[in-house]
Amino acid sequence: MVNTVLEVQNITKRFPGVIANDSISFKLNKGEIHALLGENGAGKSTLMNVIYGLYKPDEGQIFINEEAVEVQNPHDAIARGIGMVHQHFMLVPVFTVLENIVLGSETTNGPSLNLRSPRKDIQKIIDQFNLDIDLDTITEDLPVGIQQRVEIIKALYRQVDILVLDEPTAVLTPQEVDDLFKIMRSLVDQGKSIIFITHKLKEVIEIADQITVIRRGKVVGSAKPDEADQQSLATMMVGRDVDMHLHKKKAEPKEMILEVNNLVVKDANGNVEVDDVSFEIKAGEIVGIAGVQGNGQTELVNALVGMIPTESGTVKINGLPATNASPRKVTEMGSAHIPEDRLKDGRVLPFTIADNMVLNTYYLEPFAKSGIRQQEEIKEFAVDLVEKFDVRTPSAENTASSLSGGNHQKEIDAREFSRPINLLIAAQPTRGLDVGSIEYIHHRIIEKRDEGCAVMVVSTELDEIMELSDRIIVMFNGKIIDTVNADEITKEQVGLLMAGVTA
Amino acid sequence: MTDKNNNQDNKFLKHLKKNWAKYTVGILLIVAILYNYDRDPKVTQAVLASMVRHSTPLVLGALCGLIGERSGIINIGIEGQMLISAFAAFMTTAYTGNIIFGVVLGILTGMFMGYLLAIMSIALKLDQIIGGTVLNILALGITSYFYQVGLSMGQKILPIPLGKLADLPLVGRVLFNNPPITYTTFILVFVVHYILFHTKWGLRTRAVGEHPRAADTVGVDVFKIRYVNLIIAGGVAGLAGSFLSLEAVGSFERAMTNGRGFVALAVMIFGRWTPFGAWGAALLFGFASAMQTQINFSGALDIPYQFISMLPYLLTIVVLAGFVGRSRAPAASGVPYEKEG
Amino acid sequence: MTKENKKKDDQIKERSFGIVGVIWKKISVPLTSIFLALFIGGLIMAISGSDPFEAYGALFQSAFGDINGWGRTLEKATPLIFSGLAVTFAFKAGLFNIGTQGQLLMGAITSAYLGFAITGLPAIIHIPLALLGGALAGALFGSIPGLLKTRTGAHEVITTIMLNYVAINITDYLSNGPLKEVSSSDVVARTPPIEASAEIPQVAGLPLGFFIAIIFAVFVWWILEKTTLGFEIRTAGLSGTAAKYAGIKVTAIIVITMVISGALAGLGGAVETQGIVGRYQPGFNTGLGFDGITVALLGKVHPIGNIFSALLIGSMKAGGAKMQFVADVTPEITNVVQALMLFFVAADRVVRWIIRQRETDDEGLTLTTGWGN
Amino acid sequence: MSKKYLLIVVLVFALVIAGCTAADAPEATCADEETLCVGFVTDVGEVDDKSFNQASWEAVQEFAAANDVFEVDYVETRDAKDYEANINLFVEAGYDVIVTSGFAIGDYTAAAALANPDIYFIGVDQYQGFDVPNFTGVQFNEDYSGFLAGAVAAMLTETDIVAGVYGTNLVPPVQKFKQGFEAGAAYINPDITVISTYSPGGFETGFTDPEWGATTAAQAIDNGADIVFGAGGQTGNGAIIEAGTQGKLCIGVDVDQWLTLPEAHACLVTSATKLIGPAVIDMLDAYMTDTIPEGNYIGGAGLAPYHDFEALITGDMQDILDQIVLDLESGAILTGFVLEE
Repeated sequence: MVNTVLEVQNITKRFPGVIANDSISFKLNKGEIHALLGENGAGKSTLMNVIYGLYKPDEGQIFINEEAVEVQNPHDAIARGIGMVHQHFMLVPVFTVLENIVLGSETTNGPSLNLRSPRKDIQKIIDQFNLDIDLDTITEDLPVGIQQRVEIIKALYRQVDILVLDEPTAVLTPQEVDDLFKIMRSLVDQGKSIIFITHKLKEVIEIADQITVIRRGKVVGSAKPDEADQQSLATMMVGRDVDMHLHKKKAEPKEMILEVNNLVVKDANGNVEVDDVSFEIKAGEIVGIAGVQGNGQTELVNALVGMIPTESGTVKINGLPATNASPRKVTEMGSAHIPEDRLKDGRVLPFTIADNMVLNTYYLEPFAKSGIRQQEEIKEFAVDLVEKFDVRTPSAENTASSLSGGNHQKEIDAREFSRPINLLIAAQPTRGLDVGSIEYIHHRIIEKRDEGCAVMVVSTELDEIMELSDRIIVMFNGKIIDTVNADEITKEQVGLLMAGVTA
Repeated sequence: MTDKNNNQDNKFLKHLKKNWAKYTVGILLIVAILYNYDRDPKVTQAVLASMVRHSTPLVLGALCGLIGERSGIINIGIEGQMLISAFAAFMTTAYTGNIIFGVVLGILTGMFMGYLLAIMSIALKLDQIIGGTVLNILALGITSYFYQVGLSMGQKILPIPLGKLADLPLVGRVLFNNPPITYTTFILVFVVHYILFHTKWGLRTRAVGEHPRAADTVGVDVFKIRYVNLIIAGGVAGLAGSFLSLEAVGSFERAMTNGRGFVALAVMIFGRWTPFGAWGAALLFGFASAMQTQINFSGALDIPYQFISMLPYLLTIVVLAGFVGRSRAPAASGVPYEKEG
Repeated sequence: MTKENKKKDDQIKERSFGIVGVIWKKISVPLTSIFLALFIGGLIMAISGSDPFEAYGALFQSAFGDINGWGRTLEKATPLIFSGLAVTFAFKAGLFNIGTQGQLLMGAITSAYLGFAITGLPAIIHIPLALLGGALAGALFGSIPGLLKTRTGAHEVITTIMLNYVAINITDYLSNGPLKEVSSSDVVARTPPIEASAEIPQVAGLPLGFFIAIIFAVFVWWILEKTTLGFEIRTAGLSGTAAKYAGIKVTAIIVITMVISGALAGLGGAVETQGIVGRYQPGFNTGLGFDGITVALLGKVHPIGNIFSALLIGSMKAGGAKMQFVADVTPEITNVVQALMLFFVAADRVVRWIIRQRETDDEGLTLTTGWGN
Repeated sequence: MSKKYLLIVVLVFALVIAGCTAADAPEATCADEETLCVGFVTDVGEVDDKSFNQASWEAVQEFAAANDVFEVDYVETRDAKDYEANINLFVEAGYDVIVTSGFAIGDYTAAAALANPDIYFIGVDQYQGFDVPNFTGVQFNEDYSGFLAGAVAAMLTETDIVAGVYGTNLVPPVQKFKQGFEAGAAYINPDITVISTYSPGGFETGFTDPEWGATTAAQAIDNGADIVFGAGGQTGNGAIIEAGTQGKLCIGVDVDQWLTLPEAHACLVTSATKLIGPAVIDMLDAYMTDTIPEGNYIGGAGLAPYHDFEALITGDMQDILDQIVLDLESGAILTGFVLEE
């Protein structure tokens, strides 16, 4: 018997200037993983926010257990059995895991907060679904994958039957994705239903029971995973044929650009984050740094570009010493850095796009002459880049915060790629981007390589590493566990290395 | 089992390692106090009792500030809240002759000021520094404009010795022979700590101050938490005002807060946004103030008195720079919350 | 009236309101804010039995009625512009400088010292020299919280508050001790008067200091908006990590900002000493630094805005006594008016609603991004 | 839509401006030859400061009530830089006599006197060293009354510890009170302990911080003092009230504080006064009869009545005090006042 637990009918949601959802309908059955597939900006998140009570729909109706309802707010949604794991985790960083889970559904003991009995209940959930987590850890100290688990437990603790996972794999390593899928399976096995929002085709085929594809706010098709293939889904999702594979020439490594010897980096508390790491990158090759999030890659990048100090070891760029060089020095040595957190690190949101385009070259001619900024030059430069890199904005004088989605990434790429560089350090260059944008960025990275640039790509997306890299360095626990040529190793082998398993 | 024990040992060691400076200073202080008490009980008592008196309005002001900031609203209007409450408390007492009415009205006035700040920073989304500044200037203007000459409230609030406790050596005079608002302050430190860290309301408050969106998504009413907390915090500032006019002085004078609201702000940050931290910081400042007076009393230091006068301020800076260092404010404080959609 | 006529009528209206309309759009909100604040202040006066028209009339007449009034208004506004600029400048780097009062005092006493201790210089050298000394003293005093913050993490809000009191005591000591004026008839704690060559003169009855202040306001605006240093400061103020990424030495920026902020406050003290007081005397600079916070906020944390907000507050200070003299109204009512002005200027949404003006997508005023680190 | 409102705003502004031109008229009559107008400019502070400003202003009013004075008015100085402007308000309005109050205003009074030979200036607490014919500086021997207060304190203390809580040392009168008090106490009892301190607030808060005064007085009492001499505006008042609350004795300053500070009735034995009011009235009367002494005038200084504490002062004590008064005047006793730095 098919039991529909959630149905949305003709949901329409308009924002000034855009129709985010245009008469969307779909059904979620009990015990089903229903994938909502669509590019960024297709309207998936808006739809989920409507279901979750964060937005009011302009038209349409939601049915829960075949009963028409109006979800007032998230609290109401939870009460009706809908839980949501947001793409940006809704966790209080300084709280313990336990505190984060009980927040909003606290039990009390007289006036006091009672954490004892929830602890037992939560432990039960943890055991039941094999979630393995320490409830007393401070949340911000946890790796992303585990934080996501906290979100799932949060929902389960509220006894939801329907779980909405918004791009849950975007930030996960392959192993973590596997773990997540296991958890999802065990959830549906025990009677929960899941809405799985993603733009990753492969995952959809792997895990979903039913697929609904959304494009520009409309449902453009649906499929069963066993009837669909990646290519057809991609075409449906993007609205045109997509080249799924990168075509790149074989690398022709030339002179040495980056040399790292015995590098050690410690964090503020003295914990070793990067442990005796040595490697080199030559002009004309792409080296991928693979590894599960939190194994020292972030610190490695930050140390290389001068954002954090190194403990010991040496770094050379173009044969010149660059150990503990300032970010500016590193930039001036001809390197570009695409930071991991694009919203926070690489840009100043209240500034204009033009100012962001010169964020690390503002002091150089022609943007400044003897300490005085040359507004005209900056504007000209920015307008040019906006056009060249297809940054979607009415004007380069608009603030960076007005940009949407992938345009943030394009803005940074435009700035970093526009300089003459011979070293490109890209951290998670495509995180959270849609297929079209990923395709675009990958091509640009390869283009840079072919121009003779040494490229270091740090990614937790194994596919990305496999596709882009000429050589792959796998980090585990702050150490380089192995360095391999990309065409001599399978994805599965890299995955094992990332888990710390050496052959 | 042993593993767990080990773990706990480790935690303890880690804690010690991290806080050794605090503990060392604390132990040294206690030793020094006891030594002095042995040598000159009267002066030691006098200094410590004065320390408590100096610290009371600062603790209350800091509590007001931190309740607000813990829920995400910066409050630099403590000075104004205190001043206008002191005024209201005094006027009420002068007209009704009833000190309890005065205290109640002082608190209510503080709450109203808190409500004003809440409207400005939550509903109107004014910059919170502006909201606080508005309160400060407004309070100064209103109290001076409506100040009346010749009013008298009779006797100010008297100390209530707590039975036998008050006869204890040293602590008796310092802790257990105080007027009621001072006792209330002691209790409030514990109460605010308890509420912040051991109740549902406190958990939600801290969540709202750190990550309001997260709190919102689990059904916590961000605005309600902020409103209520700011009003309660205003009440605490109101109590501080009542303390100033009814308990400490027994009269109202224009601008009688004399910057205490700002020092309270410093005390709050110094105390890392925790009630006990604020208490400690206020006591430190109070101790330095009392020492400054005592040095002048003793006439022992023959240097221009302005240098002695700098003592509390310099000591605060030195301790802050030398021992406390960086502190982390609640992440969302100062940022107006916008609901989605 | 036919339709066509009405249309024509509308057109005429449009045209006649053309330029005025544009200006009105710009100034309607601040103007209405001022008006509303005055109105409510007047209401309070009326309720408490005073005549608001008489009071405001006296205030206005005293502050702007003649050249003397203008002179005093500008005199009052001058140090406020400087302390407002000091606060504004620090805000731009994300720093809350509550210590302008202390920096201003240090500047004032230093310029007084240079003003009386050095003799025989021509004014063209002596005036800028003493001003420079005041600026340096303020800068030095302002650098302390900057250095403490970058070296030890000590929060500038605490250190600047504490240093205010330290500055009061230092200047009290100096003016009552080593720098005290020695004369048999005079026992007040104060320095000797500065040399005539250090005095900033009046120009046609107006204080030259005010024009110096305007030059500095423009200069500060220029630094912030047009120079790379300003870019660095604003970047650091908005995002520490982005600044670091951009190769900006955030710690250096914090110190530089506090130095410049302190220098501006110190200059305010120096201009006050050389232009108005003529010596250093304790109690003569009370509140000038603290008012800088109000001035900066009322000026929307914009260097040029500071000039207008300082004039506004300055006029109330200049006219307050006359208001009391003529209308028997306690001048502190102007504090209430100031608070309301600040409120309405910041709550422009409320004001727009009142005057039924459509919201522009003018960015709201945001200066606090928390207490930072 | 907004244009209508523009018109309204402009109209109302026009009204406001029109209002101000009309506001000037009534003041004009002071300029007439036959009318007598007396103006009063305060030192920084208010006319109702329960201290010297108030005393002068009340004297001016009293004089006006007894004589045919057309108009009296006051202006409170908010900013020390306004002394000149505030005096000029009266000058421009054609006032005949202008009384100014406070040390710091002296220079400006003299300058105004020079510029306006037709107006007579009386400067309270000011030394007239300028050789201006139309300016009388009134001073008081604060050290005399301080000496007497010290003697009273020394005679009444049971603990042999007496305390003084003072404003700032930046103004000579406070120093004079302090040194006189200490000399007087030592004159009665050479072994007496006098503990005292100035406020750390300088001009900013030195005279306006009653809470600091109260806390400091409490600390002094904890040190064993049983008489508190509070000399420093509101700061001193705070100290006095605290002494009363704790059941100790206190001595007021400047004026008979029994009359200005009813809260002090519990403890106020007497006040070390300078007879500001009588001096001002004397001067004004002398002006009326053209007998005003140009240059300087030393007003009276002494002890205020004991009021409810009459019984405490025995006949013997009063005899000693009377003798001191004579000796001070004859120079047999010197207070030893020297200006401190």
